[in-house]
Amino acid sequence: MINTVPIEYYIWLAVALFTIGVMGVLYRRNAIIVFMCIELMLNAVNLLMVAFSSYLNDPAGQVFVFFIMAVAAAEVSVGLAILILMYRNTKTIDIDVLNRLKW
Amino acid sequence: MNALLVICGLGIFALVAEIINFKKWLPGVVMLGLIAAGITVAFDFGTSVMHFSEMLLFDNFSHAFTGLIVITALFWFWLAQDYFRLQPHITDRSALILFTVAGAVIMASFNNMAMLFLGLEILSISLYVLAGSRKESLFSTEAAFKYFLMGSFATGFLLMGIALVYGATGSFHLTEIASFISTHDGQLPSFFYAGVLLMLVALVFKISAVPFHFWAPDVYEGSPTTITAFMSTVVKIAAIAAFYRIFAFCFTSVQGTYITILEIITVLTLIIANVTAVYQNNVKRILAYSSIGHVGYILLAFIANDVGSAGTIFFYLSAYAAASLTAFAVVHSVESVNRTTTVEYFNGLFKKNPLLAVAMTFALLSLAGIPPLAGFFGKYMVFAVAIENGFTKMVILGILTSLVGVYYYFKIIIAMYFAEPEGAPLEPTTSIRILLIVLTALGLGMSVFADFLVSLIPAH
Amino acid sequence: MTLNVFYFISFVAVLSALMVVFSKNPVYSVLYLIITFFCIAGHYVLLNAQFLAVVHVIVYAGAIMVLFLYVIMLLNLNEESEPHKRTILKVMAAICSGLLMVVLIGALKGTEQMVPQQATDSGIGLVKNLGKVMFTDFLLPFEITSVLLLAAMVGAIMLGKSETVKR
Amino acid sequence: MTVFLIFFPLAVSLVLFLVKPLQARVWALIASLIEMIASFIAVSQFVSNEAVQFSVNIPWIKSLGLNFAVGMDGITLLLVLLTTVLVPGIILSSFRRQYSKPATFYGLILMMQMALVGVFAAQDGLLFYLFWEMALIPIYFICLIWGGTDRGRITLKFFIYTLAGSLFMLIGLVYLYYQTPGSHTFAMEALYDAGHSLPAGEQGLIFWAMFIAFAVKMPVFPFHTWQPDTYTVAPTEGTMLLSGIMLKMGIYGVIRWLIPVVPEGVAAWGFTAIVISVIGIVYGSCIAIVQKDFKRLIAYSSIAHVGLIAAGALTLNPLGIQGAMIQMLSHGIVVFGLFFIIDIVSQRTNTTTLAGLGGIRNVAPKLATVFMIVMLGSVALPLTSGFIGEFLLINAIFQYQHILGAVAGLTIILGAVYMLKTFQKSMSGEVNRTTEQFADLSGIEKWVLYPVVILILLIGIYPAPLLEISEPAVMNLLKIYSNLSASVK
Amino acid sequence: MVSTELIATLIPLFPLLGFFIVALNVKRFSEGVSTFIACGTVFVSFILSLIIFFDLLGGGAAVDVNVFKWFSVGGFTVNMSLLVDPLSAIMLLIITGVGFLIHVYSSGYMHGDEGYGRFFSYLNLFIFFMLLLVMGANYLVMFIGWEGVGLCSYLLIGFWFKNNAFNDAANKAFIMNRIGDLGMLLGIILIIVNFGSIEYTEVFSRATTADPGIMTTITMLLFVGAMGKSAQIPLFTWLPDAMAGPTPVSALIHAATMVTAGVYMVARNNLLYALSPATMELIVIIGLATALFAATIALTQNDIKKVLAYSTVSQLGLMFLALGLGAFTSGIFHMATHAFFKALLFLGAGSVIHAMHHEQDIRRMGGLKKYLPITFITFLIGTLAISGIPPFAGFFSKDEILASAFAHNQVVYTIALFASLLTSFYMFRLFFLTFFGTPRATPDTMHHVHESPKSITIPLIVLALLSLTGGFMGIPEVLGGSHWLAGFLAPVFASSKDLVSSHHLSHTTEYVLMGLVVLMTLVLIGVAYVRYATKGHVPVAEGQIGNVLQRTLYRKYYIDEIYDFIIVKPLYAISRVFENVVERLGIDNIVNGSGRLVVEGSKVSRRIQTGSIGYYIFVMVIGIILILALAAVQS
Repeated sequence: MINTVPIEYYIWLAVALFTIGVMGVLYRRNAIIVFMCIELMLNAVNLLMVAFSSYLNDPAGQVFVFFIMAVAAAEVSVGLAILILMYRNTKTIDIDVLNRLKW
Repeated sequence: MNALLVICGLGIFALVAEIINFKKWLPGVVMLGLIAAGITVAFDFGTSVMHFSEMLLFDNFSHAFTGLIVITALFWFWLAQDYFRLQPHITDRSALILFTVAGAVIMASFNNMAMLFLGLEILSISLYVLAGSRKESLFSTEAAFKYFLMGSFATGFLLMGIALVYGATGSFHLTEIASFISTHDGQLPSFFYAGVLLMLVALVFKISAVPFHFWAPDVYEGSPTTITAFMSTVVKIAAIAAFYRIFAFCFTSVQGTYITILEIITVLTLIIANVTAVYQNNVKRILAYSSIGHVGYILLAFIANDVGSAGTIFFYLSAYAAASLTAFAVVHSVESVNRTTTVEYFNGLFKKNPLLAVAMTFALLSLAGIPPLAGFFGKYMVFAVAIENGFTKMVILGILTSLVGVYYYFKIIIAMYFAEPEGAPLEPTTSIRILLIVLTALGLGMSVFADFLVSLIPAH
Repeated sequence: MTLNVFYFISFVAVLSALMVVFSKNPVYSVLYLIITFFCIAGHYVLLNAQFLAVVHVIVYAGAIMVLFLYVIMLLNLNEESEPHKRTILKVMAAICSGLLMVVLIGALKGTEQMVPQQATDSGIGLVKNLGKVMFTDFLLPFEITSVLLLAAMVGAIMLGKSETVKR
Repeated sequence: MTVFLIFFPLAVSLVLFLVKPLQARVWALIASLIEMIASFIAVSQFVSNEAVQFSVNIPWIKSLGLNFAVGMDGITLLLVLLTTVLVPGIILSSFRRQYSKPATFYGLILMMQMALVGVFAAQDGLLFYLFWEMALIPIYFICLIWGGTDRGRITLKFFIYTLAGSLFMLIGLVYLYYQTPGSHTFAMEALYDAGHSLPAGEQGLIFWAMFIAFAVKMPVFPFHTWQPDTYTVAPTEGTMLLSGIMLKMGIYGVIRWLIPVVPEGVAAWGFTAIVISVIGIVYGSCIAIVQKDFKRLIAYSSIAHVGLIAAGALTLNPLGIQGAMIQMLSHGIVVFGLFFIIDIVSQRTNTTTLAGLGGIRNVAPKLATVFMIVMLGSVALPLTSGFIGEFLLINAIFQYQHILGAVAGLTIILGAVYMLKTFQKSMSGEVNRTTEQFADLSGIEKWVLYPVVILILLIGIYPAPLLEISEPAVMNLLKIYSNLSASVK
Repeated sequence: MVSTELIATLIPLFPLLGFFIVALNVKRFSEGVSTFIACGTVFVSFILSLIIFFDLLGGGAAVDVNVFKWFSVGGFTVNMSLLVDPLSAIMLLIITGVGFLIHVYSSGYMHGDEGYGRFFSYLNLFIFFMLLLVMGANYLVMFIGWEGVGLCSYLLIGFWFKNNAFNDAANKAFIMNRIGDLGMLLGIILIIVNFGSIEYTEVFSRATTADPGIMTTITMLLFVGAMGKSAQIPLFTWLPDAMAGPTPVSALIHAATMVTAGVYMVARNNLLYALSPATMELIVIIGLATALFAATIALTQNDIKKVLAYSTVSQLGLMFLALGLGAFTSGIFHMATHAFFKALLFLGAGSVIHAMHHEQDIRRMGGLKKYLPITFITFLIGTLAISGIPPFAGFFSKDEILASAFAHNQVVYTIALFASLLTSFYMFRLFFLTFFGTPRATPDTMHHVHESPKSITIPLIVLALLSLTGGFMGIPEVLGGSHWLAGFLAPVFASSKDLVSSHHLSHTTEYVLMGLVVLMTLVLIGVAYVRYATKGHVPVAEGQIGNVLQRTLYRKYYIDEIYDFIIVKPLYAISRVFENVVERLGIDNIVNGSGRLVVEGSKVSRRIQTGSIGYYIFVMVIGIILILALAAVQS
């Protein structure tokens, strides 16, 4: 079953998703969306990792995905906390509003 | 390994201390614990052991860097007493810092990409929080937000890189990857190289080299000064240790892929960091650019001789850490009275408080690389390595940029000695005074005993 | 057959991923992202990583996305409050990511024959296998993850609660 | 002995920093006098041959090939003597002023002394460099803390400029270091060997890398623009240190660390360097002629003098190098005297503009007489210290190239032009409002200036003993040079 | 019996001692004590000189003393060595003798001056350096003296330092001398290079084998020194200005001794010069030109000392003419007699000035004959001597020079004759204007005019006697003499004797020439008498000088202005260009510019840091793209 889908398809898919994530980060100013796009990037990586894991027949890759998920969860919790903090201070979640620190 | 356990244990103990009402003694305990960690490092020295199915490799490189991280953290705790005293949440902050230190130690000793990733994330996530820990301050929030957003974005690239490398080599272990690379020379799929490059990008981001440095000045400036001190010392050491470990231990045989890029990055870093710092008016920001600039010198040593430069980099970082901590201690003292860190508030510091001024002077001179301070020997070793390997043009660039560096460091010195005093008088606590003296003495001592530090890490 | 399924899921995944980026309303974005995640879970299944697929759905779709949704609700974000980038930046963003895609694909090209081992055993994705690896080889990372989560927890609470404490 | 000479001032300066005694200046004076006596003892024990004596060699940083190797041969000894004699004078000269934070001030002066003695005594390339840079720090702070208006910018320029120069020297040294055989070392002899075994082209590069460092320090045209401003802005004691001793570091560097190290580089580029130096003589003199400020005038004259010394030293003629040695001593003493006189004048009249002065001779004949003698030393009148040096130097340059010698000789004319003008404008004529209340020399001033006068005359009348101290070392150096260049050919 | 070596050493030391004693006690000593010490030390030197002189006269060998080793570098040793041979003995006598007289004179002349002690200390120092100059046994010792007398000249010209014009004159003298000194120094260096020694004896012994071209260069360079010191064209303008100093100084330094140092130097190096005919030619030309040039200027000058100064320049020109012709003895002879009568004239002028309360303009003098009888008589003697009226000293020496010139070249002779005739004319013009006619000074001044004190008149009388008799030491054969001086100096000039073309005029020719000269001189004196004494012609005031020639002469051919225009102004202009253009705009701008470049760069580069996260990430992504692209291109 696996052999029918060549690995490069997965690579391309992962790259596509990853790039869409990057594009989202670049494209949107809404911090939450940007954040979600980063999650999308991580998921692309996860997909790639799992694909490699399967193709290499090595469970380590899949275990790694677990860690990525854990980290993602942790990141999300902290990130959202920061977002809320920011919203409290500025009443916005526009990423470009906070630019007092510069030059 | 023991040190790591001690530090994690301390972190958890710090959390528990909140519950068992042990807050008062916490700083002491933490410092004792760090000393203990340092001692275990000293005892382990000279051994080279893999731990937990080759997840961690404690060789002399890790021992040395762990020791440096622990000692720096120790001094940081000494420095940051104010930070804890004035804030309500001593325990969680201590815990976060200790977790960060644990992450840093992992970054200095990992042998597996998973450990790298986790270490990095422990470090980063704690730092995101710490950067934003002055919640009433918009700057602090902004720093946390910028750091977090860009940090996690970079993490994405790191993971992509790891995934690609994994796909090509079938392993997460550095040692296995290294041997795989050397045995499959020329047969590696091209996405392996892409993976290496993506990891490079992510780590260059972490060590904040141009053009992935944008977060650093803003975050350094916005974060509470003590946290900035922590970031520019412990975190920087850890990031560079991780960088070195990956690229000198693991990917060195495919150096050709990234060496040119690294050279460009080095040149850009040296120029942009040092030049931009010239026009800054905030000491914290100047120090931020300076820390970016120092990364440039470290990279210079690295590209000149990646495998052989460990001792040099270690010494450089030690000298940098001592000087940087001193500088931040002084900045912190000034800030605690004036609430700001622009250069004007350093005016006449020598008249207001000679000790602070002198300590700051030594620190800045060391950062600028003026003999006989440790910073000079650091720079000297870097240049020596580079000249030995024929990077004379880069060395000339390095020299020119370090002259530019003198310009901005001396801007502060001139303010301290030349201008008339402004603002409120300064009375740092005794412990800060002692800390300054100790750090300054360390900085001087490092140059006398440079041999000892350099020889800690033999070229492998 | 598998290939067709692959194409289909991939198509949906990419499409909904794009929608995540282009939706005006944040809530829609969240929902599209959830669709994407489900698609990815589908891929996991295709790749014989059944356990992971389940965990993925639970963690991402179940926990993380809910968290997102919750925050969006909490902050009362909707289409009107949506900040807009200037068009030129949007174009730039598209071009840049397009370029990145091109470059990445360029860098990854010609990989077909290079994959070292072909999978034969389809059982690695099972709980049993994964558990064994996780608690032997990857014990330390697993434990360290707990530190990570602890740190995140402490941090999130610290950032979240303080405002009330101060007042 | 050498170690004592290096570290005694350091120790005292540390004591001063830490204890901050009330009478810091007395402490410093006593310390510097002890140092002076120690150097006299060293002279008396010195065996007159080319060997490096009182030497100490302790490994310091093995991985860098750095040894703490110090010692004194004749060349070193003379310059150490200059340092140890001038520093008490400098300290004594400061007694007329009340500096804020005296302990720091005198501590820095003594630290400076340590670095200077270290520079002259170092027998190890990197150690030399370390002391070289170390000398920069105290003087920078002396200028920065106690200097005049706009000192921040000017001293920074000075610091960066000199640092820039010396960093290139560092490149040169490191490059040589990697040419030393076996496990590399910075030991002087090894660097000599390494240097001469290089191909001519590389020697040329190293020549320039190091020459620029020395040229900036001296400073030789066109690397001099930091100097007039710095001399003007520095407190008098700082100016004395800068011009009296620190300037000599550059020439010493040329003699000890340039000529024997890269013989072929010197052979290839020495002419250019000499031409530059000689241009500097005329250039500095000319600018001095039109200066309106006393201090700047002396600053530019210093450029002219040092150009002559540098050119003479680079001729590789024993006359030139010996001339450079004696002229360094002479210039150190003379310029010290001149700056002290300027300080006296400026302190009493609050001006250093020549136009505002005049007629001081009427009210302060002693000062005028002393100034006259010091001036004569500066214009190299026979029987003053300046003559022998200039004679030997011009001699050497003339032998090297007749026309250059003649141009260099212009210094004795132009020097007379600006010095006489200065004397006339400041001392002669009728008194005016600023100078009519001018008091003659006070006790301390006499204590400083009379020895200067005596030294100027003494060296001028009987320089033979001093020259004998450095003679064997100089000849040895030239022998090394000629051996090296011969063996290359 | 004290050895001659010791005596020779002591001769310069005594004035030095005197200098130190007086100088260190300027404030403490009364005038009397200062005078005693200063005059006493010089007198002792004079006595010692006499002892040595008689020793030499009695056939004693030349004294060569090595006092101590001055310095030694790389095998090249310079000793402080002294040499007393007939030439230096003559010089010693002139210096100490005339010097002593002038010391005595000064005690009267400077009486009451606030710088009295200082003055004497300078004089003593001068004597010391002058002695060193003539006694030095090598070039460097001579050079010490050479520069030292320049210093003293500087100090004494600017003695009244309150007057800035005097100071300017002093500076000018020093700097012009320095120009010459540089030439001399280079000459000495060239000697060192070529002969490896600077001792006269060694240099001379090796000279004959040296390359003539080098020899010419050496002698030319040395002669440049002489030009400066002895005020020859083109370096003569300082000497008239040097009259700013007190008159005894003019007499001692700028007439009798220092300015003749050049003559001494050339005579000392007679062998070297004899070996380089080209230089000799040059010396003839310069000497002749100077003699004529200065004489013409002197015709129109109105300052009593300026006239004497130009006359000195002119006479020095004659001496060099003699030297250039190879008549070394004649040069020295004229130098000696000139020392007597010119010192006399200056001192006499000083006496007049003293009497007239520092009035120096002859237009405001006149009719002083009866007020200052001794001065008048002695001045007359001096004037006659300089005019070359037999049997006064100047006649013999000048005649010798003219005779040599005649033998050498008729044109040279004619010009020299013309110059010397002019000398008689302007000297008598001066003389008549000063002492004859009606007093032109204010009655008030005239009321106070009185003869000078003994301390002034006695030296005048002594010098007058010397001017009267000085010529007898060199009575030529034609006049039945044996020319004692030539015999005495013969050892010194022995080596060069064969190299220079010796002249042998027939006795008849010599008689004719002498007669011609004396006759023409007397006629000119008559003309001067008629014009200035009987008709009372007084030179007009400055603004009314009529024709171009007169104005040019009065303005000294505008030499000062020309020098100012071609040397001083350009020097200052270049210096200002150096300072303002090269220094400020050029070098310093490059230095500061590089700093500014960094700062400007910083202003630009900090703009990269916009503060916007979106932008940061953008740059990051672009960076990544570039990196990947670069890697792709590379592989």
